[in-house]
Amino acid sequence: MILAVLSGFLAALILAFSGKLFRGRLSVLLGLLPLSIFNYFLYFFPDISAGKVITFSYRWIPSLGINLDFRLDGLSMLFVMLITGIGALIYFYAASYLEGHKFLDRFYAYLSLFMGSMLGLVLADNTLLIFIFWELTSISSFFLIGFNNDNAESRKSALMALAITGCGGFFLLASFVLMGIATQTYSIGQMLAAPGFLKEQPAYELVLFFLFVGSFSKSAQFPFHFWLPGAMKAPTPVSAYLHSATMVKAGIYLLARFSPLLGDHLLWTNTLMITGGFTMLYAAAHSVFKKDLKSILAYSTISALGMLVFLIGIGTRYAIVAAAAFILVHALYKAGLFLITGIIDHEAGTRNIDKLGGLRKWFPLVALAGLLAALSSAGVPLTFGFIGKDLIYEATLHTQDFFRYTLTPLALITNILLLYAGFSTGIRPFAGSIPENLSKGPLHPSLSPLLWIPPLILGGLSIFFGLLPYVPDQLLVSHAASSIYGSYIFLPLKIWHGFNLTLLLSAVTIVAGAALYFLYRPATASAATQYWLQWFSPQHLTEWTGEKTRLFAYHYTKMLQNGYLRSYILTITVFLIGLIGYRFFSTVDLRVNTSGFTEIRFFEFVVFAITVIATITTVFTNSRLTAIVSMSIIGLSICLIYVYYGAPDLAMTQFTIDTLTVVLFVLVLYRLPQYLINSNRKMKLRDGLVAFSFGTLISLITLQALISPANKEISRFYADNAYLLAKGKNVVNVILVDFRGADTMVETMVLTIAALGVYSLLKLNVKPTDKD
Amino acid sequence: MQSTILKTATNYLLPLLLLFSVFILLRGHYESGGGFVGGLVASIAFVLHSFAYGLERTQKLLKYPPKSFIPVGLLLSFMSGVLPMFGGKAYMTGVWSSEPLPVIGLVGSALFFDIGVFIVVIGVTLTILFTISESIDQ
Amino acid sequence: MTDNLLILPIFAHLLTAILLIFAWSHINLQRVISLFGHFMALVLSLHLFSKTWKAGILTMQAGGWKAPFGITFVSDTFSATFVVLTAIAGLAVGIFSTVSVTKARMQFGYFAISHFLMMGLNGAFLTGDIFNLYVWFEIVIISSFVLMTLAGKKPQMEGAIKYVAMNMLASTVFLTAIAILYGLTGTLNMADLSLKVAQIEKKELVSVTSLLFFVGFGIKSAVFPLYFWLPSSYHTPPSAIAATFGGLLTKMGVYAMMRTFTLVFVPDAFTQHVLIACAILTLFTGAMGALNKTSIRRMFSYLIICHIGFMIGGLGLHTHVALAAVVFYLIHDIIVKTNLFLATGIIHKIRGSTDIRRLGGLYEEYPKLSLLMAIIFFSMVGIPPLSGFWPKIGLFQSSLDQRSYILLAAFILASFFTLYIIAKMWSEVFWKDLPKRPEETNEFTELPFFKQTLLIVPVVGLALVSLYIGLGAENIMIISNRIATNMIDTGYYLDAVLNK
Amino acid sequence: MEYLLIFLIGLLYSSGIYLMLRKSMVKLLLGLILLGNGANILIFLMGDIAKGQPPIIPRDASIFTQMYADPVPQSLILTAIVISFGLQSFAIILLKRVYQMTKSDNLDTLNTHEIDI
Repeated sequence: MILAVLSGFLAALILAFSGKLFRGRLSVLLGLLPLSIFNYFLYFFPDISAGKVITFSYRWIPSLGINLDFRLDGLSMLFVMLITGIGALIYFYAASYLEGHKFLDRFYAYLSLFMGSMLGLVLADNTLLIFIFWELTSISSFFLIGFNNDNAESRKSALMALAITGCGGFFLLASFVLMGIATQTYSIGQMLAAPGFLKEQPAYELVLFFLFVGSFSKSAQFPFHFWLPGAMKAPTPVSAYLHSATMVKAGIYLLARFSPLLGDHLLWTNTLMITGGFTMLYAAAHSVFKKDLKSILAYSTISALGMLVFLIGIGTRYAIVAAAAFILVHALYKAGLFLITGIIDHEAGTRNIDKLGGLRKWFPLVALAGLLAALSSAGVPLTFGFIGKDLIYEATLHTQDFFRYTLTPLALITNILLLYAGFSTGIRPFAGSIPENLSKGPLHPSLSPLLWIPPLILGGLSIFFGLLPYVPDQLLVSHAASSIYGSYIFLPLKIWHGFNLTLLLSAVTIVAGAALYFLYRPATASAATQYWLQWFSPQHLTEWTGEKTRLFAYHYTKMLQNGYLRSYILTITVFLIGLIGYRFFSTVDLRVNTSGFTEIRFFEFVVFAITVIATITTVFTNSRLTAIVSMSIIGLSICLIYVYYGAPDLAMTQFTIDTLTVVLFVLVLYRLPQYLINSNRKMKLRDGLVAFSFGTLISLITLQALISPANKEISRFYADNAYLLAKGKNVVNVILVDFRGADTMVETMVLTIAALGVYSLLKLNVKPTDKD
Repeated sequence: MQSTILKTATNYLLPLLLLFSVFILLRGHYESGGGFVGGLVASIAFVLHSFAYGLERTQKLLKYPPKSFIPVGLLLSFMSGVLPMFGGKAYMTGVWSSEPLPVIGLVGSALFFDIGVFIVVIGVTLTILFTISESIDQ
Repeated sequence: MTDNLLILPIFAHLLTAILLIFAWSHINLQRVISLFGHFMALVLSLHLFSKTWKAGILTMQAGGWKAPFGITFVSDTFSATFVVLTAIAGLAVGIFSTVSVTKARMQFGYFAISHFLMMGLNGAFLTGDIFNLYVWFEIVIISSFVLMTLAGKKPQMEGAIKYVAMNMLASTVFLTAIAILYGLTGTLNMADLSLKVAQIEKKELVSVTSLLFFVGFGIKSAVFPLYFWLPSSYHTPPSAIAATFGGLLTKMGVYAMMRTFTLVFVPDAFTQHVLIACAILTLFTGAMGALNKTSIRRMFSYLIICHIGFMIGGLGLHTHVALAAVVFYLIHDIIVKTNLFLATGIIHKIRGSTDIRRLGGLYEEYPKLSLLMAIIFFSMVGIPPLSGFWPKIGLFQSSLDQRSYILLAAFILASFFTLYIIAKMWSEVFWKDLPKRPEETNEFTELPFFKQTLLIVPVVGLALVSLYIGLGAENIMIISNRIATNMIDTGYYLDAVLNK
Repeated sequence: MEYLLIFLIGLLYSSGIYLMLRKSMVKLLLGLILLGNGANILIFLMGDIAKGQPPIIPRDASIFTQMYADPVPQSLILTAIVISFGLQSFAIILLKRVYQMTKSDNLDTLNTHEIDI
């Protein structure tokens, strides 16, 4: 099992290192990978049909509660079949579609990575594991969408797709973590054991919110939908795979998976119904205005996804069965339509429906596949689409009164528009006569069977499932629906329900859709309306926000990192004063305790006065030399203080160091020009105020720290033992070379490094032209 | 700058100051002083000499460039700390001779440590000052 | 029980540095000595780690003076882990340097100083004495000053002035804080401080002092609004030096902050709020700064700041889960950020620029190298299951647990912007076609194969380490959990230092 | 006397910061040095300051018999002074180099590559 899940990753790894082998004809062989996984999972059908859930667990990171736990139930099975089955077709198709591409091996590496991630996603029995695979699908799709990396548009779309789905991913993580906190586990199996538990948690709303953002972004629900049309820049096999059967369905899968845990709650139902309903209508309406085949498909896909979200939102038994069936229906016909579009693009060099027509004369078999897919998408009787559509109406009709009258028309309109979209892509390019621009014939006259067989298989399946609905029902749909619903549903798929309202609705759909197809041609909308509509479109709003963020970031960064050292120091100091000052004045009660303080004597006062004057001189003098001299006077006065308070060693050191510093200063600085005097009064005042507060704060803290002097047991230990244990009488020196000798050792190294630094600074002359 | 008086004075001062610096170094354990101040005094002696006779003479007098003093001193103070480790004691554990020597008193690892510091300080100070003077002369 | 093994990683670098000064201008000899030194340091560190892991906390009382009277060196899992990471990053940078650093720099003590720097880091990680920590900090900053200015041209020098000024200011704040803490407690040993601080009556003053430490360490670790030196300087020195800085220096500040705010001070509610607020702004500011940068090194500099926010935020949350996550993040960050700058160095060698507008086409020309760099970038972004992802779970979890929703939002924002920025950078630097430029020199292909290997090997090595951190996260989690346990319950540490 | 020292600490810290906020590189350095001096006095003050008696055990005794100044702050200051000497001398030379390169003492001009987008 683990091998099956991870084989995609292994394949990607092997391809990354020995890709050259698979750049040519051998690439066809890679299709065997998804095919064999498909076959592997076929063995589990008996178990799944018996209603069993198969679990596998491998230890990975128990400390975080993450193990490689996998779980195969009806829902997973449905998705596994789609991923590997359609995957196999795509692998074969791409071998011909991208034949001779110089990075074909990389393409397959990404595709395998993607397939592996997708498999992992639908099989994972651990929320965090789901997230891991979720992110991996985002990343691998980034590489797939941007596969034509020399195209700027393609790069931009890849980035946009990653940004939206990646951002959603983080919300998803938050949702999972929140669930983990509430349930104390990341295991879905354990959560499912107590399905009602999460709904009663106070965090429920937040969990739901984060989950929705995550799954809506991935399955392109309004207002996150716009990355999907952009992602059509990807090579067509990628679009077919990612945007019909797999990646966008990941969000649907997630909702379906958590439906028994979180569903059946007013918030859940309403949000999903509203979002899904709006998305399906909005996108279907958009698809009608598009002329590019892939754009039509993109919008109709969004619409279909909206439909699925909508159905899961309704959450009744009918709706769930409808959702499960529609996942399959949609995957079959949409993948087929994409593949056909790919062939058209490949052979005719254009995807504009205005410039296409009559292609059945070129490729009759492809036309047949297109027809089958279109019919299935239209829900014409005897196709699998018919059953799907039927179920949708059943679902909307089996709701309570108010919803029945609002949702049914909603579904009806959407379905009519979707039918139009299906016909436009599946039939229109093949109907009529060949236009001028295509009179030269196909670009590659001999169409490889690798290209036309896959869509034909998909079309054939649509019919096969339509004729024998109990096959998909028994194998996939009913078990998937049961998993979503949380308990067993018995609601077999049927071709014929008798003459009833559902049938009428289906008939209306077909008639109205066909009428639309024959009577309407998309025209370019007037520029003004388009402008206004576009301004409020989420895509534009996102781009606008992005642009404004960038602008804000620029100004924000420039304001803070303005290049002036003094402004940095000012910020740091003000922060220090603000933070510590606030804490100090708000909590410490200022006390003054003079007991133990020594008296002030005249001599001390004189030294003090000299220091103060010297300091003030250093600060305010306009002469550099004066500043240096008065600074050395400060040093010398401090020496006197040290001498006076029993620190001869300190005094000696301070004295010599002070002298040396002055010597250095003079040696270095006597050639420098005069000070620049160019800061204005206001600035000086401001700096003075900041400096004053800083000094005052430090003084006050010192004063408070002196109030309750600590017990200096360590000093006493040193004093007591300096001679007895360390055999020295100068305690300071004993501390320096013995008690705290390590400090001194390090200190000499500081000096060493400084000397080396000075040496290299002065001796090493770099010319500006030298290379780094 | 190279006045005769300074030269003559330096002739006497250099050995005196060096002696004094060693004195400061050695007595550090008992009275104020120590390797650091000692090293500074010694470097001042050499700086004076360079003022009197010029940099080149002083460098000749030193034989080795002052920079090469640094690792020697570092190694010495490092070794004085490491030696006790071979006896299974902690780094920098004091090891002492049993009999005191005249003037210096007891000889212990701390003394060698201080001598190391002394040498490093001379090396560092002279390196800094000499490179600066050289760069100014250029 | 005193264990001298503890100090050997420090000595390995010290001795190497001393030997390197003796071998001042013999470049080839220096290369060999330096590599040997790094290698020895790695061996010793690993040995130290395994011993610490098995035997618990090791201590070495320098001079044989028992704590709190002498200077104590302590190796608990936290410090030992950092010593190992320093050694790994050091070895990688060391190998990289042998080719990438110019001859002039080597002749003027590059290797010696970098070993001093490594020694300083090890010292800072291993010391158990607050003043000694200060001294090690100074070693590190003076070495970084020298490395930053070594053979520097104008921009480098200008950056260095700012770097020097703000770091010296930080040291002064740190020293002031130590002074006041000494005045309040009369001791410098961190374990002893932990006991004494708990007994002090004037808790408010302790809190004020702890904030001083926060500011001091905050400057070093580039927390908002104290980070200014980093973007002013990190993009200027050569890659090998930037890698050391980017990977290790700010992390030393974070390490010190973690140490003081778990061992010495337990943050009160106010301090926690301050930490969290600063973390939020750090995350935000770093992300904003990186967003518009056209030089990838500047971009990475801002990302360093951004990611410091994760650690400070976790420290502010101060739960077991959060602390473990921060430790994990630190482990990941040291390896990945070091590697990031090394990789940038290779890009610079290939294209002669780090400006996005002048880069492109790497994906076509160097597919394997691109793959390698993708691993680094995506590890940094935290694409699961690579290394940057795991700590985020803990951080998300504890910010939700503590109801710090703004912090959570900042985490999400920062993660998102990192993802976006890196993806955009990838699309520009790797995917885009190489813009036409007048002179095309590819220093990388001009190098002999052996030297190319020396440049690639450390990057591959670090990438493998980060892959291990990601895929073998269980082991790292076990380490992080143990460290977090010892942070919350400091009893083990105190026992080990004071009662033996 | 403690009052005077506390005042002095405040003065040195204020002046140090004030100088660091100027435009001149030399003032920046002077500011750092003043801050260092302030910090040293602060450490000094945190020991028990006592007049006249250095922490040196009398010649004829093996332990102290009378009041002595706290030796720990003194040794800390010694270390701090030496370290700041190292840093300062390096900084002074750095300043010289930067001056050589930019021909200016003005910190505001050190922005060759600071701002880009």
